[in-house]
Amino acid sequence: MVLTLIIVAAAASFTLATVYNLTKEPIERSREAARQEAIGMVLPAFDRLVSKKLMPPSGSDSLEFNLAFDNGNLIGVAVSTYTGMGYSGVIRAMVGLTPDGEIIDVVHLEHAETPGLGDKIEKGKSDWSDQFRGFDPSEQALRVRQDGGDIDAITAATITARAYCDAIERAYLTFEANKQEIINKEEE
Amino acid sequence: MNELFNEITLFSVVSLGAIGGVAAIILFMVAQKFRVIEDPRIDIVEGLLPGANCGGCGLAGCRALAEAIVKDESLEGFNCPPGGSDVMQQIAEAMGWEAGEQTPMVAVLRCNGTREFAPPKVQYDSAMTCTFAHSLFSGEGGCPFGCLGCGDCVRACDFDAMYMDPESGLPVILDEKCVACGACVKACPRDIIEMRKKGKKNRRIFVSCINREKGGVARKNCKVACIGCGRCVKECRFEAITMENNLAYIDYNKCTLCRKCAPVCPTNAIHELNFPVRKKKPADTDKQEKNV
Amino acid sequence: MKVLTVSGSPHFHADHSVSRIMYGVVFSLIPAMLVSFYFFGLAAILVTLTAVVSCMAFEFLIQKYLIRGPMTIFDGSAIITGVLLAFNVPANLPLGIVVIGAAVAIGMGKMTFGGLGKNPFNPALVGRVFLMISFPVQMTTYPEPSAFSTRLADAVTGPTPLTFLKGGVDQGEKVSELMPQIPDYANMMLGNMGGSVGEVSALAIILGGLYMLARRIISWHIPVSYLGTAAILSAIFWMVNPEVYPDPLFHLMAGGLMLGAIYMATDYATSPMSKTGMIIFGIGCGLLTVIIRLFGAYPEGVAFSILIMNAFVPLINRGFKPKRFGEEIKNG
Amino acid sequence: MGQLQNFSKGFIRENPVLVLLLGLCPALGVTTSAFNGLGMGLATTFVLVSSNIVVSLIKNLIPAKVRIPSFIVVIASFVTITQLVMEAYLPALFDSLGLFIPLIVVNCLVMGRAEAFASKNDTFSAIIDGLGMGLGFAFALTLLGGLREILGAGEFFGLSLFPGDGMLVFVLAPGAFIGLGYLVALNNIVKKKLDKTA
Amino acid sequence: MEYIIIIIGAVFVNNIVLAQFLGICPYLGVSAKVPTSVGMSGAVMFVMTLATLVTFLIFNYILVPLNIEYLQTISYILVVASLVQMVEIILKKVSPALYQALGIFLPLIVTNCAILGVTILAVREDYGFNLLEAVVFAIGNALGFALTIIIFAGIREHLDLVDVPKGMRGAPAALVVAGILALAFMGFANLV
Amino acid sequence: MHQLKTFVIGGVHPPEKKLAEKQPIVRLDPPKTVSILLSQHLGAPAVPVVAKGDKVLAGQIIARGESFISANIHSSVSGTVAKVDGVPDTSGYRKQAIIINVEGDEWAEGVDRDEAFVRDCQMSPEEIVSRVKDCGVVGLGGATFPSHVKLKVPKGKKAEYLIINGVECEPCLTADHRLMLEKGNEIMAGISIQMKALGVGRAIIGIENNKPDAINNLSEIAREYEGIEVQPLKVKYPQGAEKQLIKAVVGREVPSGKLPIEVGCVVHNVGTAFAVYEAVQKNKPLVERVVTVSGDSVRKPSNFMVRIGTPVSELIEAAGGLPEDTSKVVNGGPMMGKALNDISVPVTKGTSGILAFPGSESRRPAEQNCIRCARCLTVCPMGLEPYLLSALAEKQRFEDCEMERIMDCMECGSCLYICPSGKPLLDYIRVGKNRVGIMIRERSH
Ligand SMILES: Cc1cc2nc3c(=O)[nH]c(=O)nc-3n(C[C@H](O)[C@H](O)[C@H](O)COP(=O)(O)O)c2cc1C
Ligand SMILES: Cc1cc2nc3c(=O)[nH]c(=O)nc-3n(C[C@H](O)[C@H](O)[C@H](O)COP(=O)(O)O)c2cc1C
Ligand SMILES: Cc1cc2nc3c(=O)[nH]c(=O)nc-3n(C[C@H](O)[C@H](O)[C@H](O)COP(=O)(O)O)c2cc1C
Ligand SMILES: Cc1cc2nc3c(=O)[nH]c(=O)nc-3n(C[C@H](O)[C@H](O)[C@H](O)CO)c2cc1C
Ligand code: SF4
Ligand code: SF4
Ligand code: SF4
Ligand code: SF4
Ligand code: FES
Repeated sequence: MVLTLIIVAAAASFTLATVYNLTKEPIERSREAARQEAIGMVLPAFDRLVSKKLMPPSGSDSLEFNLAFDNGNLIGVAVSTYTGMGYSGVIRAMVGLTPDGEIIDVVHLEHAETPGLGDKIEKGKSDWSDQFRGFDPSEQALRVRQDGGDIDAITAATITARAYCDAIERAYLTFEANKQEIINKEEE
Repeated sequence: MNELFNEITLFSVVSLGAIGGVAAIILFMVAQKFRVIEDPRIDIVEGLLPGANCGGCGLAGCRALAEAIVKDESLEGFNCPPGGSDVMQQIAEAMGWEAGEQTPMVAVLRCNGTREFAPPKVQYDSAMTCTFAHSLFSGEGGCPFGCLGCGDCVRACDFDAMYMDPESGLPVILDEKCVACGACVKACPRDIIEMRKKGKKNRRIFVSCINREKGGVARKNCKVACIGCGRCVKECRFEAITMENNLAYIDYNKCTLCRKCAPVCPTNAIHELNFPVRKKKPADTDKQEKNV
Repeated sequence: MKVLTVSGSPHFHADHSVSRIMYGVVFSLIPAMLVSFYFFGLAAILVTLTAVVSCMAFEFLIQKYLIRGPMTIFDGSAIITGVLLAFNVPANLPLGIVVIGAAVAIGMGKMTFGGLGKNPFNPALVGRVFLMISFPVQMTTYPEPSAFSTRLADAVTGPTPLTFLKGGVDQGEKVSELMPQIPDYANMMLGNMGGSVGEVSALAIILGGLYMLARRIISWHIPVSYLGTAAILSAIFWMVNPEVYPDPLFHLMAGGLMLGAIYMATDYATSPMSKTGMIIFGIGCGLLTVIIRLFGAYPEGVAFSILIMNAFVPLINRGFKPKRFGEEIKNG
Repeated sequence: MGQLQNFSKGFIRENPVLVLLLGLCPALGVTTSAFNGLGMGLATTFVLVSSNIVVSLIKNLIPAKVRIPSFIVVIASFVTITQLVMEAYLPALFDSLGLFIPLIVVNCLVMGRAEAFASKNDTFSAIIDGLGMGLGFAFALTLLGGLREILGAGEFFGLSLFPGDGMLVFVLAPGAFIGLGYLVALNNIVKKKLDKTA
Repeated sequence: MEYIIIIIGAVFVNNIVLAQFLGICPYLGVSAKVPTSVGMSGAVMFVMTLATLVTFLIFNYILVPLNIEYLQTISYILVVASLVQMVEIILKKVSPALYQALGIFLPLIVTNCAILGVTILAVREDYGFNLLEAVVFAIGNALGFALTIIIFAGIREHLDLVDVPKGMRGAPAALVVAGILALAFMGFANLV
Repeated sequence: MHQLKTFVIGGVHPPEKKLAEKQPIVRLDPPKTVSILLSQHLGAPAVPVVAKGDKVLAGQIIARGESFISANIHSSVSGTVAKVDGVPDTSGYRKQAIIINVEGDEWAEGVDRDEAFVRDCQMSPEEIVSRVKDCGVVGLGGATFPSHVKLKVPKGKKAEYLIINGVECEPCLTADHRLMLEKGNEIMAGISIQMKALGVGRAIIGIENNKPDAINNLSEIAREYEGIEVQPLKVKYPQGAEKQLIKAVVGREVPSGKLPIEVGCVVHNVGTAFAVYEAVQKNKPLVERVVTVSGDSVRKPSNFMVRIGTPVSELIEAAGGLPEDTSKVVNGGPMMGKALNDISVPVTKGTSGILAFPGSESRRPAEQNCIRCARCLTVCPMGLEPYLLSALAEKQRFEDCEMERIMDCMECGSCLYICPSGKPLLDYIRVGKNRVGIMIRERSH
């Protein structure tokens, strides 16, 4: 009896391991594809991508910086950033920055905000996040108007909007703090 | 190593095998040590149940349901949503509960005190429940045996086999729907409803009255009461009719449905159901038939 | 002599009836109604009328076509639900949304369970919370009060004292700095502040409450324990840190607390039966209201707290029975 | 019972969600849209049919005492396969169904059918049964998802039906319960009508 | 404080039944009477805590090191199933009284998403719980389950007495009640 | 005067309508025939000792109470026994009765018909009890419990107080009130006889404050008696109920399911005290009683001294007959009395009043859903939850009824009286009590 169950379990795990090995590749690929797509959305065309991790000035986790080069010139940085200030759960976003620190575009990666309210940060759901295009954090305040900034909050979802600004700001501040190093990269 | 069979495969097989083994040992121990002596039928019933342990039956798991079924010796009131009716059918078969063919029975109303025959003398104005009305007074028509018309029996019937006829003030039993569960019999505080043999071609003959008062007294309240005159008893050649406490009773096991008794009853208290129309029919049988 | 009637005892019946009680409540709501008409004008009248008419209409339709029971729309309870629903929404709420609210209040909150007295949750509040969550934008834009206005939807909007204060405190501002920017207590008492149609005037509501107390429609237990608990708890926080937590008086007059404690927590069907039970219920409502107001996402917690406590009512009824005669043996 | 009836009973008369009230967690949890509902329903159908097949094949090899654990292992394997395949090829759906995919394992419906039906019947009947019940489940989930999507977002399968937002509650938790509640009531009425005509 | 926040979050803000939709079947199935629902709550609390403890260890000390996290589902369900059996055995032996009170509910728990769901959630990355936090999380969720199912049983007893209209009787009314309860619990939004 | 007392939990205040308050008691002549029911008291029916054709005298025993709880029955008239047969009682069911055709008005030997007041009693307690038993005295406060049983203190118990129930809390009824005004001395003597039988030193007469003349009259007389005092009470229904009266007067609570003797009290009605006086001092059996005939449909509200067995219709005739719109005739008070379906039924020992009302006053309101207003629970003097008991009984959940202590309900009717939705609460509670009673009896077998 014990043996039967062991055999069943072993047979099952053997099958599963096989399926796992079979799907490992496609899973990786689809994850990578999603990342690439997001980077592509926030950066102009490039021919080479270099990734590195950098710790933000505040926050528990490092950010992934994807430096995009075209013909050897740094044309932009796609920062995968996060915030814990959302209405529910962590919000992750990809922020595209010019080498000067101006925002090219922002796209969300992952969130658990309320459908119909907080999910307006998604590009497909509303054009709210378009206001970040060409936004220059060195000149304007990356905060919602209620808090004295220059971003229009999402109606009835100020918390999400505030959090999104926080995520973008984290990317921007990390970029600013490590500007030298990033520029150096180019030279390397 | 090969793409498909690598160390992951190994780890998986080993660790899951181990977990499976431990699980198996535990389950083995249960099987070995803790066999309590229980009714073996519980296992049979449990085996027939889906084993989903979903709690849909309202009890704590399939075993609990099996125990309850075996304890009650009946399926009444139990239901297993995932298994559905098939499973209940199977259990019934396995337990042998559908033993043999039963004589089909049906509920009959043994009161014909309609508003017309037993006109109301007072008006009842309290909770619409026969049980209370019965404890309060003899009834609107005054007959202390007759139907009170509040419909406790109708409410007790789970099969929509009864309804109150607003005109006569009496309940009506629908033969085709009645499953002879006896709920109405229990519900009636006056024991007016009787379970009787369904009869050949659904035909039945019975005394539609249970008044045990003396003839004159009974008649004062109700025109169609059995007055205990005994003519039907004399008429019946099969000794199917007995007279006790001024009330005639037809034993359905002895009755041959010969229809001799009904016409002799001076108050038309004997009812015939589902017979063809009589050729020379007494003056007012049609009235009765209407009120059955 | 005609036919005698036979019935069980007693043969006398007190001069009560459901509709007399209900119309008593409606009558007691008149002061609050007048105040709301004064400050929010035509819009308030329209919202109230729409809510009442659609509540009655939904009850009629459901009763007639779905439940097929006796007609109950004139027992007055649907009118109360309508009025209280209207009192719980901003005066400039689009009327279509008011109708949805009425449908939810009556259809889901009341008739789903069989109508009057059977519903476990306060219908008007079910309607309000449903709208709150379905239409957060429309439900949180309040018109500024202005005497005898005839404006409709395009009125100037502004925050209620509660949203203003909570928003400010969340931004790290101090209560003492925020206080001067909201109406003073005398105005709050009268109802000269932003808010839902009928909740603004504590004074008018207390007046109605006193009338109901005098006619013994309600007893003091729920309002007093509710308001008392809210006052005490907010006072504790206020004493701990008056710059973050406003004072109890503010809490009592702001938002829907008064309306909730006097009219909604006292709803018969959805409040406990015994006096002890009522007090427990009131305390629970008070605690939850203050906690939600101070720590939750919403600036106002009255509706939520009453609904949550509604859910506890059957358990309270189970646990807090009236004192039985002869329960303890007291041999003098 | 004929195979056809076996197949069709899962839709109305013995619908797993609307009548038997099984597998309610996914029915409520993932039905924020018709698409998600359909996806979950089909994933469950896959697991149900596959495990029905395997269970009906191995039913004679398994000693009675470890029957249930063995079935659990079989079911869990198919759930994991679904999980892996979905993550690889339908990542978006995988994300929105989230936790509820592994939870197919404990869906009473799957276990119940394996035990009650597959372990006692031949493979073909088991497939039909699995398909019927599974598609009935998918049907109910799509219905509920569609209802919530229409009322909650004004869309159906992502197509906008009317401008603006819907009633947000229906996308949120309360809407799931309420929507299902009224669907069950409706199904009761339909069932009664069917019974009458039958 | 950390633990209190986890508990408040699990009981009120993200209530397992009303917000996360886990354990709905027993929530509807075993809530007809208050005493039954209390018994069920006790059993859930017991198993949920224990299961989280064991699966947390298995996940972090077997599955993660061996890189076979994908076996989570299958190993968890085996663990939960045999754990329940074991608890039953031990309980029967050690405390017959407790077994009487809780034991009858144990079989129900194997196929209850609440247990499996919470064990899976407890190791989710973005919570980043340590062992103790994971156990507290499990207790919180069990309390949340207990709270809602007992309240709900109370309401169902009430509905039993008042004659809900035929079409809504039973599951439909129960679901609508759950919906309104979920609406009410939204008031706790963002409390922690 | 003393301060007003009352009981604590619940209670209602129905309109008093004491229309016959000022009408002195009028003695009615015997009717042509009387029907004397064999079961006029709580307990086993009496067994007839006369047969058809026998000549009987007024005050002669015609049926004997043979079991422990039962009472003798005496002829209230002189004449010939016509038959022993079933006659409809107040509920319309036929019960055995002795029907006597009246001939003259001759009394049995030994009955002292002299009205002269005899204060002192020389009998021993045992003699008193046996005289009370012989004379067929039963409680006249409504329950018709055989009084001799209540006058014997059970072994191991001790009576401290005799409480005399002069509350008459039911609206309309004035029989006790008139008796207290007109027969104060006799009542007081009766009380001291009862005290002697019980061996108690104190008796308290509880009278509601709406009868100040009775309070004054009895207080006046009580000065001459040791240990007897009058306690005025606040007007509240059902103050006359035994347990409530004890609570009001001496502040003790009779535990659930127990008898008053548990807290050292015995309660008797003022009418009973008068009957005891007549039995002991005059050797006169209980063959007549005071009956109030009143109500909005009665032309001349009156208080009559009536022979037991007189048809109710005769009383109504004597009070001027009934108008066309009468829709209810009640035997007893409006709160606890029984509606009659036939006014030819006879007066019994328990008949304290006959009330007639037009439909407008007595019809039940249409039934609506219970709105859970908690009024029923607030007014229930036993601290029960009538809405719950009634719903449980309607759902046939009798075990739950028992757990909710349905048997504590004394059927006072306060809950049904107050309920705004016209729920027939008490009707269902009665069904429940009935079934729970059967359950309890079956269990004890
Ligand atoms: C169920 C529910 C979901 C919510 N979801 C979000 C959300 O996703 N994002 C958000 O910022 N606020 C959310 N809120 C919070 C409220 O909408 C909150 O009042 C608002 O964010 C802040 O108010 P304001 O935007 O009007 O200033 C939610 C509230 C509830 C009750
Ligand atoms: C609700 C209720 C009300 C009663 N009201 C009276 C009353 O007003 N006067 C009275 O004498 N007895 C009343 N009784 C009867 C008393 O409880 C008690 O039986 C009586 O006083 C005992 O005395 P007796 O045996 O001499 O009749 C009432 C009983 C009940 C249950
Ligand atoms: C079974 C039974 C036994 C009783 N035994 C006694 C008794 O031993 N002594 C006594 O004083 N009263 C006894 N009583 C009388 C009650 O206390 C009470 O006076 C009587 O039931 C009438 O009260 P009521 O009119 O308030 O209902 C007994 C009553 C019943 C029903
Ligand atoms: C004192 C009192 C307060 C009431 N409060 C409410 C209320 O807050 N909301 C509501 O919908 N109905 C209210 N009603 C009306 C009615 O009782 C309510 O609709 C019931 O819940 C319907 O069953 C109230 C009635 C009374 C007598
Ligand atoms: S209750 Fe039962 S026996 Fe009576 S009519 Fe209905 S089905 Fe027939
Ligand atoms: S037959 Fe019996 S239960 Fe049915 S209505 Fe008549 S009296 Fe009531
Ligand atoms: S008095 Fe009537 S309406 Fe009020 S709670 Fe009692 S039964 Fe219900
Ligand atoms: S009749 Fe019974 S339940 Fe009603 S108030 Fe009186 S004692 Fe209480
Ligand atoms: S599907 Fe979650 S408990 Fe059944």
